[in-house]
Amino acid sequence: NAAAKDDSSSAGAKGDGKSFTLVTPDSVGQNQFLKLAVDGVKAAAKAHDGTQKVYQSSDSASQQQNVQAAVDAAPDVVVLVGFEFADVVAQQAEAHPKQQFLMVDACTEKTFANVSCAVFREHEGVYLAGAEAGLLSENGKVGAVVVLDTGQFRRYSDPFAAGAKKVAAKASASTRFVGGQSPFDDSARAKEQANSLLAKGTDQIMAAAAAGNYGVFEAAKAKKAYAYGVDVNQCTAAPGTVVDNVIKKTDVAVQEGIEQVLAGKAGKTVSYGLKEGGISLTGLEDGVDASKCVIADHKDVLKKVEALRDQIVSGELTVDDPAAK
Amino acid sequence: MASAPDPARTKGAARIKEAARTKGAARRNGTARIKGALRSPVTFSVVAGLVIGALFLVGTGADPFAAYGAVVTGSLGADGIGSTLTTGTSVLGMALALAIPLRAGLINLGGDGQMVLGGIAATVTGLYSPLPAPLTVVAALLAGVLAGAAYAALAALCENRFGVPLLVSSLLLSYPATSLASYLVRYPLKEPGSSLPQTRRLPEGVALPAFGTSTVTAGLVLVVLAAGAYWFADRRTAVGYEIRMTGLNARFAAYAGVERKGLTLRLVSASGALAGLVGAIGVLSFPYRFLDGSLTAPGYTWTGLTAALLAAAAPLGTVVAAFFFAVLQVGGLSMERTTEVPRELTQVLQAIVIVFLAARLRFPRLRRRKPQDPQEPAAHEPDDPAPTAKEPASQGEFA
Amino acid sequence: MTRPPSDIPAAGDGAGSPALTPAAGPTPAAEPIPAAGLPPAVELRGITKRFPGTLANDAVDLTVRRGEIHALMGENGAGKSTLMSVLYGMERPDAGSIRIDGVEVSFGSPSAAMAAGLGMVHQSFKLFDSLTVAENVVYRAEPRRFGLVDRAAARRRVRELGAEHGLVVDPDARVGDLPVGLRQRVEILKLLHRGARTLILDEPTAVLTPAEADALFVVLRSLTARGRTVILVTHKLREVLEGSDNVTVLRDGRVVARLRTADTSGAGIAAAMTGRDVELDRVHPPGTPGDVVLAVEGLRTAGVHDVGLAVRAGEIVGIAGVAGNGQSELVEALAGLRPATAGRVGLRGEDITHASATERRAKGLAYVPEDRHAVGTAPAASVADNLAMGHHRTSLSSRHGLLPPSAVRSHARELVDRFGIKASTPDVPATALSGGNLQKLLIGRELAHDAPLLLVEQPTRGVDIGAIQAIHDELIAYRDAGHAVLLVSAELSEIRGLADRILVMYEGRVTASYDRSDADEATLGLAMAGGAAAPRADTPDPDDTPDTDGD
Amino acid sequence: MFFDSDLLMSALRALTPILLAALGGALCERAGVFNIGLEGMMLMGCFTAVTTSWFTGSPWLGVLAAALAAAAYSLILAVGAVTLRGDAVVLGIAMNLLAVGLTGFLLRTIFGVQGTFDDPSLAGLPLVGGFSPLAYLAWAAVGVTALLLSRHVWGLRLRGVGEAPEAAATLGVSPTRYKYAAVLVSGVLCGLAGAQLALGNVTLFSENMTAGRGWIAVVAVMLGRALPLGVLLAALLFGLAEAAGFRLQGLGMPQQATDAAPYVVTLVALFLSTAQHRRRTARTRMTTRTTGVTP
Ligand SMILES: Nc1ncnc2c1ncn2[C@@H]1O[C@H](COP(=O)(O)OP(=O)(O)OP(=O)(O)O)[C@@H](O)[C@H]1O
Ligand SMILES: Nc1ncnc2c1ncn2[C@@H]1O[C@H](COP(=O)(O)OP(=O)(O)OP(=O)(O)O)[C@@H](O)[C@H]1O
Ligand SMILES: [Mg+2]
Ligand SMILES: [Mg+2]
Repeated sequence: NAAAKDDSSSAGAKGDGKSFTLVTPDSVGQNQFLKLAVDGVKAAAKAHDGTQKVYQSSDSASQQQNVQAAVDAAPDVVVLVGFEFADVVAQQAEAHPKQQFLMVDACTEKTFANVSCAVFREHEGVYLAGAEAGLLSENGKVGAVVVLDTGQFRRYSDPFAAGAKKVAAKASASTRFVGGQSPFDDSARAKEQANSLLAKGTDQIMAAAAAGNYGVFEAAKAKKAYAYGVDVNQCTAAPGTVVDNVIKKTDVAVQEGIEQVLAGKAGKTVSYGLKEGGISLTGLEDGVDASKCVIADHKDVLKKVEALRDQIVSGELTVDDPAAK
Repeated sequence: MASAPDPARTKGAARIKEAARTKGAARRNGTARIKGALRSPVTFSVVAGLVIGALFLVGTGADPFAAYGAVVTGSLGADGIGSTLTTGTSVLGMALALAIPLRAGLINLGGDGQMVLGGIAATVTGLYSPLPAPLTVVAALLAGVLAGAAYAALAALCENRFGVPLLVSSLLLSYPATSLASYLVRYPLKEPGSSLPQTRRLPEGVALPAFGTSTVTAGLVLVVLAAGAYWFADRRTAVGYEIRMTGLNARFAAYAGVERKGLTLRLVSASGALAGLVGAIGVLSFPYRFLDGSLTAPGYTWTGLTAALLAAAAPLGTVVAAFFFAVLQVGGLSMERTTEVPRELTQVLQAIVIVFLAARLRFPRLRRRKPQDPQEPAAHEPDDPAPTAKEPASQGEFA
Repeated sequence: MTRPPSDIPAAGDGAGSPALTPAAGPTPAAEPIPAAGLPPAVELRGITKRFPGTLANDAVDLTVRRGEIHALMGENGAGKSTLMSVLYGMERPDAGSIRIDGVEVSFGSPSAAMAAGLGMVHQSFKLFDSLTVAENVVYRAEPRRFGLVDRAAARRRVRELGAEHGLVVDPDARVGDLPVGLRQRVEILKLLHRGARTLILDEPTAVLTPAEADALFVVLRSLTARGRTVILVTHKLREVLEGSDNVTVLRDGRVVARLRTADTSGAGIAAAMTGRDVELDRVHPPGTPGDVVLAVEGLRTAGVHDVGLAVRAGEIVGIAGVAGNGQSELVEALAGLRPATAGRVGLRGEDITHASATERRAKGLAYVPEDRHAVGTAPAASVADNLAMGHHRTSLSSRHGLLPPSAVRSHARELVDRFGIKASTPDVPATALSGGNLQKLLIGRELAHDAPLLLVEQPTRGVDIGAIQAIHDELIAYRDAGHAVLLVSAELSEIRGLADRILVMYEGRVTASYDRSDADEATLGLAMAGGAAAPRADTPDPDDTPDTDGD
Repeated sequence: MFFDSDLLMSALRALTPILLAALGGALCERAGVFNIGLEGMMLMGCFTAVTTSWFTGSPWLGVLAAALAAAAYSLILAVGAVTLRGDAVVLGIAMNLLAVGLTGFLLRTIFGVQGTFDDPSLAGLPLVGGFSPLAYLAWAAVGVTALLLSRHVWGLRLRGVGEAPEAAATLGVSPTRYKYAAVLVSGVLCGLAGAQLALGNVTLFSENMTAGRGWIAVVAVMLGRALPLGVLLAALLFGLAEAAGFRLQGLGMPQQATDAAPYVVTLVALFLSTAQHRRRTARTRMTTRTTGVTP
């Protein structure tokens, strides 16, 4: 069966171990963030000699139906990635107190004993990327192309500007939101948004445009500007153009979250940032030199960025969270 | 033609003829109707869609029986029927919204915008109404209906006043409406402290009553009532008659005094009102708030439009078609969960059915019929879901 | 062309009794004998064409000599159009043979027929409204330069052909802007450009004034004088008698008579067509006018300038005029389908100038429009639904706007019976009715309103003699019942036969008014051609606002 | 500063796929087939272009395949609306839905991914002077279709077929053949539009990546009155509105406002052009009606 076995359905040994179901808010596709979540669930299943299922949704109706179906099957843990699930998890958690839920990237408003959460402080990583941009920019003009104008996504634009300004006082920043009829998929639009930044002379662009990132990279490459990726190492998509990536270790968060739940420590919220190692930059990880990232050639910049990271980790420096406004 | 013969005599003769007709008809009607239904393009399209879908499945190495079985059990089984009825509420609501103007040959492509504005209006009313909760629900529903109707009326005015065909004006107006809603939930109406583009949750009790613990709400009752009202109006009222005639020949209706512009305005407003109602129902059901994109992303407008088209806007046909598509949608997702077959298959099925239907394909006659067979399946049965010689008005107005 | 034109309708040798000849036997007596050595232009033998449920042509023979005008007559549904479709390659005959100039042919398409020198002007013109005259004429036979249409050559061709045959039209005019008479010229030019030697015209004068019709016959004569042949399908006896050389009459798909025009009379042809004696050109007794029902003063709307008229109860007022001189616009304005820009319309003393169509109907107005297919009916709807229109808000529906299907059906049965509409059940679609029956449906529906004022446009266009008489009788009966009737017709004999007073419209104005007794055809014809018009101002009226209904 | 060459470039890039599709739509319109399936045909083009380019490594083969595939897909409209006399509007809507479903289904079956397929080794179209060769083709196509329609024998016949098919048929011109030709050519053009979008504007395929551009093309056909130059102007208007919207975001306008801007601008343009068109036709009709015979 060619129908995408790996992504969509149970794989792995059918042991007597644990069972996990991951529900995604969107198609996994090339969405690196969701891919990592899938990896996390798979790793957990493997570790427990158990089984895993992935239900991919596409809209609010299918999200609700998938969560319902997941709960009906009563696996050990239902894992949900994405803020879209907050309401439905609250409802289901109340109705099914025995069912354990793990929410990644968001949390319910109320706390439930059977809902554990893992959230990220992406802004810390973006801040560092902004600092790199500030150091590398020739004219101090940096910018971001972001999917939509929401608090969650502003974590990829505002801290980028802040980071750049931290290292280059007269840096200026601007943001473009992809928008349009399918903001997560419209790479042509994302590319044009990037072009409009490039036309202003911007030479460093943070790309948080989901599938549109590839469009941003293409635009940057054509103008010999630089871009910054998200979630995983995207440097391979456009070597020589992508400077660095704000890595979000969703797989780790999923795996650790499941362990916590199974260990009986449910109902807690774990926040991952630079300190916990859940957020990082490719340039700050091992194997920079093999990453194809531009930053590998700028060890001096990395030095300064490492220093900033240490300040954030120690609490000496705090990065504003736009989503908390 | 001559001068009218003795009216009493003719009436008597007519009555006798009528008696004979009904008697004969009663006997043969059953089988003829069934035969007619089997040969109708709708049956052909559905069967052809299923067969082509099966070929797709075989082509990709999947088992068509397992896949279709999963669709049926997933949507109509105990676990799925609730979802099917919930989805069906929205699909039927939008199908009716689009069917009503379609009956007069008008296509409203602005369902998304009207629905979203209905949802926003209901949310604002729900959040800020000083009334007690049950009255607030009613007020919110009304607000949704009014907002949808008002916005749709704008599209109708574009056609009536500026001569921009409804098809286009409604479509173009839809985008600013969704953008506006999106703006409102991001800034003025945004839930404080949330990173999501969503409003606050409606106050406790401001919700449509649900059936037991299911997600099925009184919204279903509302749209079914709307369907009933539409059926009645279509079959038994002078207005319904005027609408049908306008759909069949707009100039004819205008000649007899049916005011085209007024009718357009009323029908499109009614359409928008229903779309707004669907939006309001969406907000007054779980999760009881307006979340940007959640009303439009499932594509109820398009599914509703296809259902209305499949039924040629006939009331009962629209209900059946809407339910059929709700089954496909919910069942498709369930099929994907259990059999690894991509749910896009059901989308493909849905489109293929419409393609075949629009192309007016039907099963070939198996035996030769006598010419002028009086039992020829009544093509004019108002509820026959086959589109009979119906040209959308928009076509002629183009360019 | 070597053959001289055939004898023009000179006085025959004592046309006494109609020479009716039953079409039995292979060579009926009146069969025109082809000139020695020259085969007939068209020779049809045993043409049979069957449609599901109808034998449209039953072993029809037709011989047309070169250079003659041959009339083909018959009632609605007699099979004329079908026969011509077969000849022209649009339908395949089930049996029979076709010879053109003596050569047996079998046309698979109109193009094949065209290549053999046939050309057809259809009853409803087949023209492209948005294209120019030149483009219409050369379509599919374009002069080219480098693969592009040579427009200069096309224009030249139109001018040349026009000059040669007296068919002058501006080659650059858009056909959609032309009046009907000129459109017909374009149709004929089209055929001539293709080198047609035999022209088939299906009811060519149905929409023309007498003057235009006369002009057409002059053209046809000049064509036959140059060796071309004309087959004329028509219902109009006058034209046949004045313009044709020979007549073939069809009834129920069979040839019932072949006549030399010179040897026959109108009554004879009519009898052959209907199978019974017909009283031609009946003049109905005048009405007895009562109170004014419709009063129009200074009415203006697009295409109508300052029209005043009055119609009384118990009289028929006829409006004569060439199509396109504002009659349709006037009637539409009266019916409430077109806004009046100035003036006043009164119905039974009430001002209805700005009333809607529905209000006017409620106040006592019924209306039979000109175009029965596009306006007067919904062809896809059932006969019952078609008959209900207009009644659905009044007699058929209850106070609450309910319209019970049973009421609609029984109303339909009543009218079908009363007006003799041939429909198997009221549930069949209106498309299943013939043109004449559809017209009966329309007239019956409007008469059934019993409205004090009836507006009727072209009530018998394209309808056969039998149906015409029935319709005329109904209109007279309606008048005699004390109703007012405003009749618009391009058919002078109709107007003269029915109307008590006759108004002539020219360029949007009423330019002349006659009592029935003063109006002979010559006077009327002259007035319709503008002969009675006051000198026209050169500038258009300032208040003549463009029409805004954007059709 | 605001209206600089970059803005124009951006508008021109945004316009190319819309223009190609709209030219196809205009041809159909002229032939009397209302084609609102442009979006679906374009999406099929996108998918085929990417798939072919991926497997063969040649973007040019991708372009060719896209044109062929979209033309084949357009046969649905041709057979359904022309031969079987089905409803073109319904068929068009169904074709748009079918294309979304079909490409999504095939994306998963062929590439095993959902959402987006992208790979650095996927070969896109080269740029010549800042534009892909298809952009130049689009410009040329405007001229060619304009000439074809106004001056060429084929165009004259096509216009006749669109206006009065029975009239054309009586003169021996097969309306079916011309309508098929128009629909197939529109398929080819939409295929090229799709290839331009997926291999020119960007180099990837994502589900529903046409994102309403086909609908805009439909509106452009209407706004441009199915005249090639008119269609070009309409597409340019839309492209400029969109590109200007991107800029306005930079000046602090909310994203939602700039999202809506092109549609509002288009609607207003439709108002104006319809009003003007009416005024003009009313005037010409009046003069000829009153003068009757023109010389
Ligand atoms: N395409 C068709 N299918 C079925 N029946 C047809 C068709 N065309 C004509 N008929 C039938 O054939 C018969 C002859 O029709 P035809 O059109 O030749 O009459 P006609 O003499 O031209 O009448 P009219 O004077 O009304 O034009 C009629 O009974 C008509 O109903
Ligand atoms: N496809 C068809 N099927 C059945 N009957 C047909 C068909 N086409 C034509 N007819 C019938 O053929 C007859 C003559 O057709 P024709 O086109 O000559 O119209 P008509 O009677 O002359 O009306 P009008 O003069 O108003 O055009 C009509 O009775 C019509 O109903
Ligand atoms: Mg006829
Ligand atoms: Mg006729």
